[in-house]
Amino acid sequence: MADPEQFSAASTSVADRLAAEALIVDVDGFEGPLDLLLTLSRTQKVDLRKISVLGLAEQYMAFINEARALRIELAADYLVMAAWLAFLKSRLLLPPDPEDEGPSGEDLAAHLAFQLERLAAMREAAAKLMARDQIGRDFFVRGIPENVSRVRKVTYEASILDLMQAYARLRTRDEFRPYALDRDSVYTLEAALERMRGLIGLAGDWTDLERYLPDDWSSDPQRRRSATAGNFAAALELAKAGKVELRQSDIFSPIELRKAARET
Amino acid sequence: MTDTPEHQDENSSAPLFAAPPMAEQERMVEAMLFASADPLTVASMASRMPHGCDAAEAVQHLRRRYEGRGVQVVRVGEAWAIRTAGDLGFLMQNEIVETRKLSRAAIETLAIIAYHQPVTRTEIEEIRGVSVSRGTLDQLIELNWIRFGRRRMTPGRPVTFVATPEFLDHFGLESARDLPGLAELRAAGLLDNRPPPGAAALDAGEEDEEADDQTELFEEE
Amino acid sequence: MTDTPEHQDENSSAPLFAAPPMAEQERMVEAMLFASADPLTVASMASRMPHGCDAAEAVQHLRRRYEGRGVQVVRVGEAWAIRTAGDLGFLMQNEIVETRKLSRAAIETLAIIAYHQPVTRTEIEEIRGVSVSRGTLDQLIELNWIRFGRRRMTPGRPVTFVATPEFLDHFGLESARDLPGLAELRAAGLLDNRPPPGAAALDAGEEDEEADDQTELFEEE
Repeated sequence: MADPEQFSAASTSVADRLAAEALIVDVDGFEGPLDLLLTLSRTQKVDLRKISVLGLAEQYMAFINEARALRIELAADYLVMAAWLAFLKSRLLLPPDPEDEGPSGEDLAAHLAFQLERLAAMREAAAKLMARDQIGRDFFVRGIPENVSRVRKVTYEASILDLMQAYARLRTRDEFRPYALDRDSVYTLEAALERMRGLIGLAGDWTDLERYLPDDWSSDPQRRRSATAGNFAAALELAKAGKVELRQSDIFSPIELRKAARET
Repeated sequence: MTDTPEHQDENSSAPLFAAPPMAEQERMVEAMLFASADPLTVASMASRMPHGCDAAEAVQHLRRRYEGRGVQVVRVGEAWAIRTAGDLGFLMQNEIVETRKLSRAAIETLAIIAYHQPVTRTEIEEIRGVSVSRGTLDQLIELNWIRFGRRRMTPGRPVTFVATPEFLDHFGLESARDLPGLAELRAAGLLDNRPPPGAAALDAGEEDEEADDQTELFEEE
Repeated sequence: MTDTPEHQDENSSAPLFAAPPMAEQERMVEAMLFASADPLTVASMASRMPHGCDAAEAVQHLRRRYEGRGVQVVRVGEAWAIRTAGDLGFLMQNEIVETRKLSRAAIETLAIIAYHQPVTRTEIEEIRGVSVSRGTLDQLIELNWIRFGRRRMTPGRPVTFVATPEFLDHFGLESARDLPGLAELRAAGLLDNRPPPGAAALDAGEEDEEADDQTELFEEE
């Protein structure tokens, strides 16, 4: 526990005292007690890692006392720090109390030294940062930037089947029957085959099998189911005959067909 | 390369000795032209450069250095500037492509034009049974699928619309004559509705309702 | 595939639909970087270039080409930019942007955030030994040098602060790893979050403080 530095620190030199008094005038210039401690520690003229925390505590309390004597208003946190340093000092000087579970004086002192060193290091880092070449001062960006225009290009999609169906719809408007329930809701393979044969030549590229559903068979679920089955069977027949090609990218994904390339 | 201009202030009266090497002057001109918000004249560059520099010559060196590059040193009136090479203008825009389905009005109008060209607006409206909005035609014109044809030699000399080669190209047709006729459409099952009894009654005021039904039929997915 | 730039045909022996030659890609990157005042990511450049281009490689070529020139291709975080060479700042008196002088508190706070990021306000205050005024952080946020980071997953979920790419750009840093003296500070343990001794022992009414201390224990800076 015996701190060899305590003797030198206890007898703070006159020069240090004068320096401390000079600081008082500038009390507003400090950014809090830690800043003041850091400034005081400079007077020890040693590496911050080897600083005498006890000596520093005494310097600080001397500063506070001086300020009080001069009736200078001190912010509360300066006084809190003074109280804490007094506590630290007693811990450093008195033999450890075995009943006390709290941190030892050395631990507290080491942490304070760490805080001071860290603050000093960050100050130095800040200075190095500000000394770097800076944009708009030492190096420069493009003076005539060009704006990248965002072009939103909309492409409209319509297939020839859409086109033909639209036309057919128009031409048969007068005879159009939106909903017709036939006696039998069965769409035969023959009917599907006949209809599809006529259509496959018209749609050039891959087309969803569903699009071949006859118009009036797609609204009623029952008729739609029948027509889908008929269409599917017809598609298989046509594929077997080499008239169409079928593809399906994944299970349950749409089945697509197109006219088989005859040349090859 | 790095001789700083400060070193030569004393004997600036003898520019021959003091001026930095031309390569260095070129760097200076390069940096100034890059950073300046406006084109710079040779005089204004020279005024910023150390004594004895020849800004005009440095610009010429720089101009040659950028020949064929992605940016160019160009003359703008009496001044100089760095500009993007003309052939790379396409990089200055970011294109977002969006695909949308053509509206029912547009596809019907397009179909009528394709089948009946040349056709006037009045005729289109007659066939569709509803008026054709200017926007629909504009959209089709913008898509380059229809264009104006000749005027009709009839009273009022109405303008006609025809389908374009781009239309044929988009729909994979060699000519508009390849479009299947009504008979073929019927044979293909596209016109397989049997006329319901009293269909004529459905004509006048029901455009909207009918439109909805048909939308459901044709424009799913 | 088909949107290859129109102008590369002279000496390109490459097949018609292949990516443009690297020299051409370099030109494109050059044009884009020259045109932008802000750094551009490789991805954003690639999105504007024809398919098959390797923007990352083109940037490397370009960077080498500009070594020692009046302007430089520099890395800024994940992005790239062209900036004038640092030694030529004296030519750019006209372009200097006067910035508001930062207070000592602001400069220190900025440095602490840059070196300790992500860092909470409490941690900043502990390092400086004083409370951080709202205005200081506001000013740094307004300058776009810091922004909010993720919240700490500790009681109270305090918000953290991190430095931005604009901060890197302003100080000419390639990444936060290039902060001056960073390695030494780390080696000296000065970037560790070291809790005050006995923090865990102070149990009773001090839940909050304890939580903060533990934050420091578990978050590796």
